[in-house]
Amino acid sequence: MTWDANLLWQFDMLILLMMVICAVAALSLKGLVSSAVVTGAYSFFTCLMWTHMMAVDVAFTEAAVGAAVSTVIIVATAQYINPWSKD
Amino acid sequence: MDEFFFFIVAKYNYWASLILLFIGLYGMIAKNNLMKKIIGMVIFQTAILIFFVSIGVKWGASVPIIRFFPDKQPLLDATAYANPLPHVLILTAIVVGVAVLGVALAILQNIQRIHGTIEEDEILEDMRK
Amino acid sequence: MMDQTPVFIIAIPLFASLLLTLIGPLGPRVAYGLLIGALSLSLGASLATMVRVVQTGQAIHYYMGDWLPPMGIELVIDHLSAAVLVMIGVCALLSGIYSMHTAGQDNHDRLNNYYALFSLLVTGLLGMASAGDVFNLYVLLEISALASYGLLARGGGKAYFATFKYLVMGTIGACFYLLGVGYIYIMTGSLNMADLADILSRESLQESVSIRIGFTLIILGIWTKMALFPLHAWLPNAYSRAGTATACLIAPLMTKVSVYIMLRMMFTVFSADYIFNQIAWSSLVIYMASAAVVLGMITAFAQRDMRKMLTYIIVAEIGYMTGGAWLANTAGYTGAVYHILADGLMTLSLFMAVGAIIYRTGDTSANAMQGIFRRMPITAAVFLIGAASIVGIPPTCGFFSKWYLLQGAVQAGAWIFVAALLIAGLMAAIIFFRLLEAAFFGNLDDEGLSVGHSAPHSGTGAVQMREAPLTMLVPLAVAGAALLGLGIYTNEVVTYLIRWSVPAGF
Amino acid sequence: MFPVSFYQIAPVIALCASLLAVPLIAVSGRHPNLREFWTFAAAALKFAMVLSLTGWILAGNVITVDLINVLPDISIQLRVDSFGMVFALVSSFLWIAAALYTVGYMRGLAEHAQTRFFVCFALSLCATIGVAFSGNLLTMYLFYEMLSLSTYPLVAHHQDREGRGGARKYLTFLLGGSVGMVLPAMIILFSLSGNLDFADNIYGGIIPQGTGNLLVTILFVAFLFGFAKNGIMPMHAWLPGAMVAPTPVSALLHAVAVVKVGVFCTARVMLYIFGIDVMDELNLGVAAAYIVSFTIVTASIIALTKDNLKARLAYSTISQLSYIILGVALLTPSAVQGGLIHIVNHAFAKITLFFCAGAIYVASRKKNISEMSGLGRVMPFTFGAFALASLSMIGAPPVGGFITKWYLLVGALDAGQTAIILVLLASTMLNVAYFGPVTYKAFFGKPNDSISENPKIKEAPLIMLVPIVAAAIISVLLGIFPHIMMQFVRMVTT
Repeated sequence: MTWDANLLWQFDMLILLMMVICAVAALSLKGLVSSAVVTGAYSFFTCLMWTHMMAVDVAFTEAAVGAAVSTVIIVATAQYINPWSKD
Repeated sequence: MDEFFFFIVAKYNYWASLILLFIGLYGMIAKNNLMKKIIGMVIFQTAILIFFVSIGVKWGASVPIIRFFPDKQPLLDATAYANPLPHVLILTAIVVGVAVLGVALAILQNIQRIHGTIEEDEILEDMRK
Repeated sequence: MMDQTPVFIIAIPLFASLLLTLIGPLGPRVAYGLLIGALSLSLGASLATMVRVVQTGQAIHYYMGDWLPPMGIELVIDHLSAAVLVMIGVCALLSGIYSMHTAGQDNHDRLNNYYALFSLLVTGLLGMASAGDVFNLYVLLEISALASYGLLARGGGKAYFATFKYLVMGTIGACFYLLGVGYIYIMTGSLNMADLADILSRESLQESVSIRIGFTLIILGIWTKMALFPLHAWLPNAYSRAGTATACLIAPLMTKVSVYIMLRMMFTVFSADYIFNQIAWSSLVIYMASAAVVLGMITAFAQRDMRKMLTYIIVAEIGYMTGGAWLANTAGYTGAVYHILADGLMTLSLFMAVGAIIYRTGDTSANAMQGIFRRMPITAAVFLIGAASIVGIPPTCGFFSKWYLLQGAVQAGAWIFVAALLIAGLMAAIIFFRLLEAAFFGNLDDEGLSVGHSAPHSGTGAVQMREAPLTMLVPLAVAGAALLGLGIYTNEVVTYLIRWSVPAGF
Repeated sequence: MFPVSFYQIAPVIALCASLLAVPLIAVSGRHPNLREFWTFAAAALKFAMVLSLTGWILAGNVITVDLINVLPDISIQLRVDSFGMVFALVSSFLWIAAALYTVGYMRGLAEHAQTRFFVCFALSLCATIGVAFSGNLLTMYLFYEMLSLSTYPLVAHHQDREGRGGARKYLTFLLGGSVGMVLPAMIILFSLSGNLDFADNIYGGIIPQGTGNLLVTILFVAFLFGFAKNGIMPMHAWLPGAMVAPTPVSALLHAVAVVKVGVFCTARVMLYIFGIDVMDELNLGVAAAYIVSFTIVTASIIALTKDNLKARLAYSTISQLSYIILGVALLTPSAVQGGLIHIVNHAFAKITLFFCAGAIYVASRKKNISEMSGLGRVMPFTFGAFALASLSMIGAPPVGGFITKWYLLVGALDAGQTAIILVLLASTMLNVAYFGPVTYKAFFGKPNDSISENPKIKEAPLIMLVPIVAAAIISVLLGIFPHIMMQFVRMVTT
């Protein structure tokens, strides 16, 4: 597997587009729990992006730390506080 | 025009990270809910990390794990692999980011405990009392 | 053994902080002893390193685990970092000793965790001062920042929200720094400071836009961290709402070390020539610094809360150092570096004096100062020395840093900065005069409490003296004496330490 | 007379004598006699040390002692020359007299916080000697600031609203002048010339050739007004405000330490930093002479309107101080000599006047001149001394002030400044007008009821009377044997 923009740049673009969408969604959703889950999805796309950029070690870490641990603690906190945001 | 298009497209991951950077910055500064601020912070940090990893990407390069072929010398040519140094740095940065996230959430819980809300305007009102 | 001192400086407080998290059941006394022991040893190592640097006249390069740069982690201790390391060590040890009573007051439970954060913060600061690698610097910056978030948040109540704001701003600053480092790394392929300096001095990179963006981002990030004027909003609330022991540690050190990083980046990684001829922001930065100095002092004047007043004075002092560094001459640079050392001690002694007064009176407003000269003469004397130093009265060290800064400003023709420094000096005189007058005479507004003309009075006997406990008083007195000592030995500090680090091209 | 090495140590001992006394005084606060003993011991030691240097200085030597190297190019340096000697002799001698008087005054009125008072008194004398013996501008600035701060508690001694207001004004003017004007001027000067050491003679100065005229003028103005202790209008306003202090402090402030330090610093800077040549070339001397002439006349006129004796004396001080600067500003040798000798003459005369004012207050609790009618018959010694000292102020022979006036007039004639001569004559008339009535009324006025019916009013205690009479006698002696001090002053101009 090598970096070949001719073959896979559409896939790349798709991932980046999804990342932007997730980022915007995470910031604009009213429910904090759904916001947290979308952040997890955002992390997951980041993870894919990195795999595609040949950074598998970073992707592992992001999957474990970003997508899993971060999401869990954000969701846990969202349970503790008022789960509905004003904006 | 073609050149400009190429300029935009050829560096699309940089542009994407820039867009994410501004989304994150917007979230950190403009959002009223502190949890949203934290999520903005996460996005902001990740955008920088994507930028960093993009540095290491090369045309025709592969995952930075030395490849062994049957009956051949291992491939030791540096141009065949993505630059691993940014990856190493990013690993550290991710961990730092999660640590910041943890501290931020802990503080957030305490803010909820003290002020009973995590909306910035309500907190400021509460503090004025 | 002597060769290993650079690593001991950082490793000892780091391991102490790990150990401190584990020894909770042994009780706060043990934790306190461990903290003081670690800080003393670290200070000793710093001093030994400084002696070595001064004796050999050369920077010490220490390669972690013998991995050579640019791959390995390198610690570089030159004259500048040696001076800053000793300053950090002294301030940390003094505020560590000082924290015995106040830390317990602010943190009712798990004192060992508090001390672990304390030690971790010191580790981060010491590491920043000795890092020879821009990425390590980022990690250490975040380590100390994380520890400081934890410490500041333990002030409780309103401190949480202030800390949250600081956390957001601090993260933005650190991320900007990291982004800038990324840009520099794209263009140079190196992260080692000496290596970077070598590559960046090449002709082809002088004009590069990426390098320029990288530099801008790095400097913006550092300015956010050090609360330079328009970016300072987070600092006063975060520092003034912290616990006394925390404020005594963080207020003198965090911003000063950030200034040190700015100097490192400006003059070690980039060169004076690049900064002042290629970037050429000097006049803009001088305006910002002047605004910081004047507005910081004016805002400080408007405060009733003593600690908030001191934090605005920190904002003004940051302006002093930034302005000095951007004056682009030897005197200005000397003033900026000397002021890092001087202001660390000044802020420390003022915060400790105010902390002691608050400890005894329980009042944080200026009213607490009433009659302090009678009730707490030593505290009041140290406060007086610290105030004199901020105002710039010889022979305290504040005078000499102001001397160099003014000299640099005059030589650079930066009259706006000269005016700002003078106005700030006079403003500081007014600010402290108000407090000291109350401290001297008792009641501010009402004449009833002041001692009348005809009342025969033998002096000290009538009002009961009640100084703070000895663990607070001793570091307080040491800090006050250090202010005078540093002032008197300005020549030695400048000749043996600062002159060596004056960047080429001045 | 003494080994040479002694002369290196003596100035330091003179400087530190009062500094060392500070902790001793502070510790023995509960034993007034012991506490006062330390004051006297320090004063005596200081005076002895200064006195022992006179022979060596008169032989034409200059002593320089480097204390600490605070900055790479500048050190805290002591330098004893004939100019500094004049001032050091006067201030160290008058400390003994003032201490004697202070003890009487403070005990007579049972003042509060006497320990603090004596501590600050000692500190301010240390600063005064420091200024007199300073070898460069930085050292002078250091001691100048030390004096401002250590006299603050003295001015605010009464701790009431009035005292605090006066002290606040005092510090505002002094710190504003020194931090706002002298400090930047000093740093600009340092950037220009690379050092701050005083020149060897009064002609050359240290300002390098080719410095812009405008810059030199700005520096000159900054120094002239920045040393606000010299009381040049409009920086004089602190002086009447500081009158709220106890009388020994007023005596010290107005006669010896504070104002004289201001004048001394101004003269030192004019002569040894700018130099006569530069001042002559840029006409700075003439400009300064007119500025201070205005102060001389205006302050005298204001003094006429004051009924409070101490306030009248304060404005008289403002006026008399300007004589000294006037002499220096005229730039001719006679005028400079006249100006400098006035440091001595005015010190003795003015301290006598203030001592008298204090003695009158202690004895009769009277502050206003209009109430003192006939008081001279009850207090003949006090008012006799007062009369002698006023004669010195007026400039009548044979009292010291005459010498001043003589040299100033000769100097003004040399300089060809007719207007200045008129100013001197006018101010002499005004002096007569505001000092004459005090003595006249006291001796020949009709005693009002409160004095004639109150048998308790008599001379002040002996411990106060002795310094008064001694100072008055010395004032006269200075007029009869002027060469004792003139020989120092002559050395300055040669």
